[in-house]
Amino acid sequence: MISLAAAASTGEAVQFWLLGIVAVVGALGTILMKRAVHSALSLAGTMIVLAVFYLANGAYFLGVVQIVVYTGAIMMLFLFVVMLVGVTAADSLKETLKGQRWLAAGLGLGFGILLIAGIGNASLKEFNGLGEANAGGNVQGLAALIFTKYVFAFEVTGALLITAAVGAMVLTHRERTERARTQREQSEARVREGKQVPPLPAPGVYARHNAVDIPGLLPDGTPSELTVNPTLRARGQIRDVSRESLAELKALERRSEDWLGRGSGEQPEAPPSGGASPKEHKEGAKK
Amino acid sequence: MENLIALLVAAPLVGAALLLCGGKRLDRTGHWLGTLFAAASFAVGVALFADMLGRSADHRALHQHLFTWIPVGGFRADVAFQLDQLSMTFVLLITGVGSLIHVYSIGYMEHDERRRRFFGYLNLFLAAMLLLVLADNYLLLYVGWEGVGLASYLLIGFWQHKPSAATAAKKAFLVNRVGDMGLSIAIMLMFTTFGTFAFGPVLASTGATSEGKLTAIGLMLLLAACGKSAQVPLQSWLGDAMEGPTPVSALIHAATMVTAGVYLITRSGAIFNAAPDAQTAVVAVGAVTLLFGAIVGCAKDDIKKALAGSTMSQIGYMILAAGLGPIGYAFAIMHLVTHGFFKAGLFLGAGSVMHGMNDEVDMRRYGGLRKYMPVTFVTFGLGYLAIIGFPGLSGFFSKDKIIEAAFAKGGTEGWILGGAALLGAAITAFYMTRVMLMTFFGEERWRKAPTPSPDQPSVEPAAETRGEYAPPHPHESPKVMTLPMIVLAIGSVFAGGLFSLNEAFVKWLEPVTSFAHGHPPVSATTVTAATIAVLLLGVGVAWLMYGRRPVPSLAPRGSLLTRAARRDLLQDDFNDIVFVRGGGHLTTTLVQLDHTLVDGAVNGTAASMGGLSGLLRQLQSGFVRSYAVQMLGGAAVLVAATLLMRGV
Amino acid sequence: MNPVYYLYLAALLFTIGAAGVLIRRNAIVVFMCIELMLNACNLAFVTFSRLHGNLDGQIIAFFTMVVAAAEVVVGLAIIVTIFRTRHTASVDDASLMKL
Amino acid sequence: MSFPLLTATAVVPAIGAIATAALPAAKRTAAKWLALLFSLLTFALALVVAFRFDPGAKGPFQLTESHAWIRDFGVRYELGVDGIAVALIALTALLVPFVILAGWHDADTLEEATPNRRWRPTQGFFALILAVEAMVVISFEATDVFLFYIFFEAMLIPMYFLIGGFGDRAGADGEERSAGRRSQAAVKFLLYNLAGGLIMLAAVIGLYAVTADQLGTGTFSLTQIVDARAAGQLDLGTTTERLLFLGFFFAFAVKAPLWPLHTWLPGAMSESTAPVAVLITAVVDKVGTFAMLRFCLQLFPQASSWATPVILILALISIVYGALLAVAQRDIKRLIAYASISHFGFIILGIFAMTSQGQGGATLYMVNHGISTAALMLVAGFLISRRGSRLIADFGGVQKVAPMLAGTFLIGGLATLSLPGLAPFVSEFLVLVGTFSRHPVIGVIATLGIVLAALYVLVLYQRTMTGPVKSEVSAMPDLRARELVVVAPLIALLLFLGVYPKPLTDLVNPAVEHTLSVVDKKDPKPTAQVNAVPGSGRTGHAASDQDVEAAK
Repeated sequence: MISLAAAASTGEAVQFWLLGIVAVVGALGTILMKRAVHSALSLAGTMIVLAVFYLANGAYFLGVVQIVVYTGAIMMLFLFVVMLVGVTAADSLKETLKGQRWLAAGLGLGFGILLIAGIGNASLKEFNGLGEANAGGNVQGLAALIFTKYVFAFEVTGALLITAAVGAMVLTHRERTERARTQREQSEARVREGKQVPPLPAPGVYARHNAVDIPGLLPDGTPSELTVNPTLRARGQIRDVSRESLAELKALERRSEDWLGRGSGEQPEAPPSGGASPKEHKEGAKK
Repeated sequence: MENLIALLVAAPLVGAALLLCGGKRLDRTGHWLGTLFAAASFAVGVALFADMLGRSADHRALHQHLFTWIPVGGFRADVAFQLDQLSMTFVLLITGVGSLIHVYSIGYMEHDERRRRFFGYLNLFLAAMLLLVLADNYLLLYVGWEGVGLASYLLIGFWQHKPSAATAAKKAFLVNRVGDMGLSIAIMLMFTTFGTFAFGPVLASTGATSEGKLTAIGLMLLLAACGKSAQVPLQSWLGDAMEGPTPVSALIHAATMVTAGVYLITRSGAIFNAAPDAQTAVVAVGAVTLLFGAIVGCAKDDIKKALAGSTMSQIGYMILAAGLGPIGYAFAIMHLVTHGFFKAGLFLGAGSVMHGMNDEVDMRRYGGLRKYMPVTFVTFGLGYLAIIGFPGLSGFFSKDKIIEAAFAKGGTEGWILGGAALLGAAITAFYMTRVMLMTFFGEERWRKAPTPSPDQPSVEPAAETRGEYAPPHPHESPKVMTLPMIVLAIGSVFAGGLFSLNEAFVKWLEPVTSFAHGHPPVSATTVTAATIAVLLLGVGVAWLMYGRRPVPSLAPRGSLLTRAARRDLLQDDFNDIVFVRGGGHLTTTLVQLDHTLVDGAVNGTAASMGGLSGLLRQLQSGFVRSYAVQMLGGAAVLVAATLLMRGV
Repeated sequence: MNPVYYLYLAALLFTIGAAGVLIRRNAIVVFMCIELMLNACNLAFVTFSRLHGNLDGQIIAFFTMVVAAAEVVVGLAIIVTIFRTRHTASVDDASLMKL
Repeated sequence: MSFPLLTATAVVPAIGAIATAALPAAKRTAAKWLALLFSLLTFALALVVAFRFDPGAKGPFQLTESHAWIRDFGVRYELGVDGIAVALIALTALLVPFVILAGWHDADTLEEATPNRRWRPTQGFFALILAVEAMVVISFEATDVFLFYIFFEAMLIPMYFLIGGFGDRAGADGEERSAGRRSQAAVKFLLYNLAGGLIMLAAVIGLYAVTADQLGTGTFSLTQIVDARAAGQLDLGTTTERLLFLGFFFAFAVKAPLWPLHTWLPGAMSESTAPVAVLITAVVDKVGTFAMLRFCLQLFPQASSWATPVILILALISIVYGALLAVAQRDIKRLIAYASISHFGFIILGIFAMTSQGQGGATLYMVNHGISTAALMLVAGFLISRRGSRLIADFGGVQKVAPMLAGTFLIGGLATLSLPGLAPFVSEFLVLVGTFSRHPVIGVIATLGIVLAALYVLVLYQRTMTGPVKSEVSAMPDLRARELVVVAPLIALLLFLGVYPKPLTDLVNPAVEHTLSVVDKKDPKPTAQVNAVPGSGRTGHAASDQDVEAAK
């Protein structure tokens, strides 16, 4: 493997400038993206870039760990939680706390400037690279340190991890506190509340579409909200087919007229319900 | 023998304790008990007097040291008595007149349910007064000094249910306190100057210190004397003090207590001799007061207030004499004694008149009383003759000597003082004649109902508020009251003559108060002649004004001076405006300041603390992200600080 | 090219992460931003270890990762619990610290 | 070191407090008697202390006890008394039984007001009084600064509850209003004194730091510090000494209200019941003036003489100012409170006059003022409880219906205006002379206090006692037996100490001399040499001989 030089090579420089920009963009994406999912993905990107930088800095072990643990485990954990929680959690970026955003921006800027100033006038001219440190192999070097100098911290970290695992379990595992309500009670409650006593209507229209993401149509041809999963609606992943179906209906009638050879005295107008369909149907349709 | 001295003070003191703590069971016998103790004290005094006469002039002073009172560092006060000729004179006067007045009071206070307490107070007064004149150091004298003040406070305000009486008592005590301030400062000065304040060392070593210090001491003593002896400018309390029962006025505010100032100055003669400026102040005060009192006496229609004015003026004579130094001391004391006799007599007479006239004090409601109360008339008349200095009576001898001494002061000062004294004699003759005429001669004005009068507060308002008017039935007082009057009358006739038989009195006092013959610019006979002349003049004018034509039962508006004099020459108005009102405003404003400023400052800090914390509380919005902002701010500050530390 | 640029990059990322923590209200995103800051620190550590020529920096970064992992686990668990009870993941809604 | 007498004197009332508090709610009367018994026991012990104490003995402190307490900070449990302390302990132990007797029924109203037996007002009241007594006594005895500080502060807690919890139902307006004002007054009392105490704490720590720095081992022991200073081992620099002095003095000036810091006193005294007011002004406040004598002067002599002019001026202001405000008061108890402020001005004046007369007088003043104020305040309390009002205007002509009440009130008043023959005169005159001999002008101005005192006392007496009988007071009963038992001994004591203060002065003089020697100040010598050769003075030959030694 490459014995790392004190000063970085031009190749590294190119790599730095390219990936550095990617990292920054990823970071910005993390904080600017509207949906949590996108934030998570852009963060993952940044982390991968950082992993590359670790490798470039001679921290081979860390680079790998970064990819495996962070991008592999932690970010996936994030994504899971987002799936679990965050479908509706596309929070609008408009600020609620007065002046919070300006304060944040100002402070962030000032802080960054301070840090950079600090680094700037730190005397970091000469690099005595990791050549001899990594002589016996990076992993071996780290292991030597961990199991000698930092062994106590290491043990403590182990304890910490155990505790964290147990803690997570305790937090998320819900104990059933009250007796489960029997079916009878549930039905009685439903009747009492007077909402949707029978089971929810099935999706799909006239059994021609049998996908879950297609709302069933009411007799007048308008789609019914009840027939589709609210999560899908929240994600806006609903296909609305009411218009086509109405058109088909009309075509059918015309054909039947022609077939019956009757003069077109009165033609039933297409009901305007298609225009009156809820908003998310439209954008759902756009997707 | 000297062990008896303490007895002088102890007897009345025990009496006072018995009567005041004795409770109801002593109500019936209380007055006799009180009189007994006073008489006992008098007896002891006489015994000591006899013993003293038995010894040669220079060894007459007795001394008794009871115990050390306050020993702190160099400061040492003893409870010790000193009985020399001067003290002896006072002891006899006080106990003698005191006993007589006790007897008189038995009759006068007969119908008062608090008579026992009255006698208790009288005994207390005697004890304090004797302590005053027997003390051998200024601090013990101060105790007696305040003690008589307390007794006079209690006795003036004896009829406490009358607000006027209570107010008068308070006023007397307060004005006296001002004087006491002078005395205490004088004592402090003595302590810092001589390291002691016992008569012996202080008076013996006046030469050892600067005249300035002595002048200061003298002036302070003078202030004290002014307070106690009702001299200008502290004289205002004496008139109101007449609210007290008449025996009190006779004993305390005529014969004994008010003369304490004269005693103080005479006793401190050594100091004044060494401080001429102080002496000048003394004679000035004396001269002014003797005129002041006389003028006030002319205008008053209240018989007791008129007599009070005369007391003031007579004491003015004494102070004047005492201020003249060795040529005057003896005569001051002599006049003091004779005055004690006749003024006490006059007051008792006035009391007896009031006793017969349902406590009417307005002389304009008297008139022609001589038929109804002959004994009172005679005794009062003798007292009257004595005080105006009718040749042959005691007042003549003492006052004449004082006038001589005043002239003998020498220089223009002498002329001024002598002139003042003469003028005073004339006015004295005038107002005393006025009192005499208005009371015992003329028509009987008390027969018809009084008409309400706007500017005469001294008229008893009760009379006209009641619709029907029952004229009083003037009658002679019982024996127990007339007897003391007779005795005093005798005293006021012969005392003066007795004293001046080949200057017996002067010789008697000479070892204590050094004596020097004064040499008036004009011969003594001329002075005497002048005195008699002005005396006749005064009497004549008074007769023209009040004897010839009838006295209006309602006071005429009178001249400006008269009206001023009725109001004590505006002294009270001055006091009222300056001290009472001004003081009132001062205190109220101070209360405001205390509340707003001093207290407000504290409360203000507390309030501002509250406001500040309220402001900080706003930061705790409870929103995690605002806390995060604050954290980041803190971090930024830390980084900046570190960078600055490293000197960026 | 001077490796010190890595430090500048780290600073930049850190700042962005901090700003994100302050701006975003979605607890999960806030968490991501924190992770971003941690990573920035790690980068700095690694760079320093190269700079000093010993591995301690990397060790620290390593521990940081472990701790970050633990923290993420617990934190996400907390978020899930909160979401279960309050049906929201906005940090502003959890303003119960105020009296 | 035989039987720990001083500890016993402080512990007995403490035990009494606990015992009284422990009594069940039903045993109210028993609690009263128990408290009285323990206070009398304390008094007996105090008398034993007074007799075991030998004024002539060497050394500043006697009956000393000394045990290590907190070794790490050099804090020792050190007790010891000088004459001043003995006098004040005796005063405290003497007054508390009277306070208890006078407050015999003060808690009863609360008993009726709060039917629940959970908290027991009677037991609490008397237990708190005894607790205060214990703390006061031990702070008089402590010669270890830290020990003193602890009890100096702890005193506030029972006082706070006494002021805030038990009031006389005689406010100008309704009970709940006056309850509000009462708790406010209590809080004010607490805050003022705590502020002072905190500053003092800083000074105490500073003192420890300095001693630790210079003596090697830090100490709080008064005697040790004084000796070290005398031996020259200890020299806290000018600035440090002054700062420390100010820290101590501030606390004491708050406790013994000195002019700008006085505003807590009138509220506290007028809102609390008369016995508690007596406890405040006659016992607790004395700790402040006492501590000025024992700690301020002896620990920081140079600083004391440095601050003397300012303090004298402040004392002068409080004399005149307190008297003037007393004149203008409409509330009897507030009037007495302001009078006390004026008197405390005299005490402080005497202390910082730095003459044997001044300091001796100041010490006597503490005792006498305690007795006289107790007499006046307690009688006023009886008066107020009869009429149910504190306002002077509500009284009038009491003298006619209740002569004994009026008489005792007058005597108390006369004592307050320091009439000769009553105890306060001796002390006041000594203070004046002592001040005058060093600062004539201040002495003269202070003499104004005499006149003003006469003014407010006599005005009070005239408005309440004399004049026509008001209809409200016409049915007022005279003093009862219990009340007479309370007042009569105090008056007797006033008379006795006024005529024969020698026992007290003999007790105090050596202590004062010692204090002055520490501050190293000499009495100013008389300017004129007295030549009292027999015969030279015409008056009193027999007098002169012992006047000669009086002059020396």
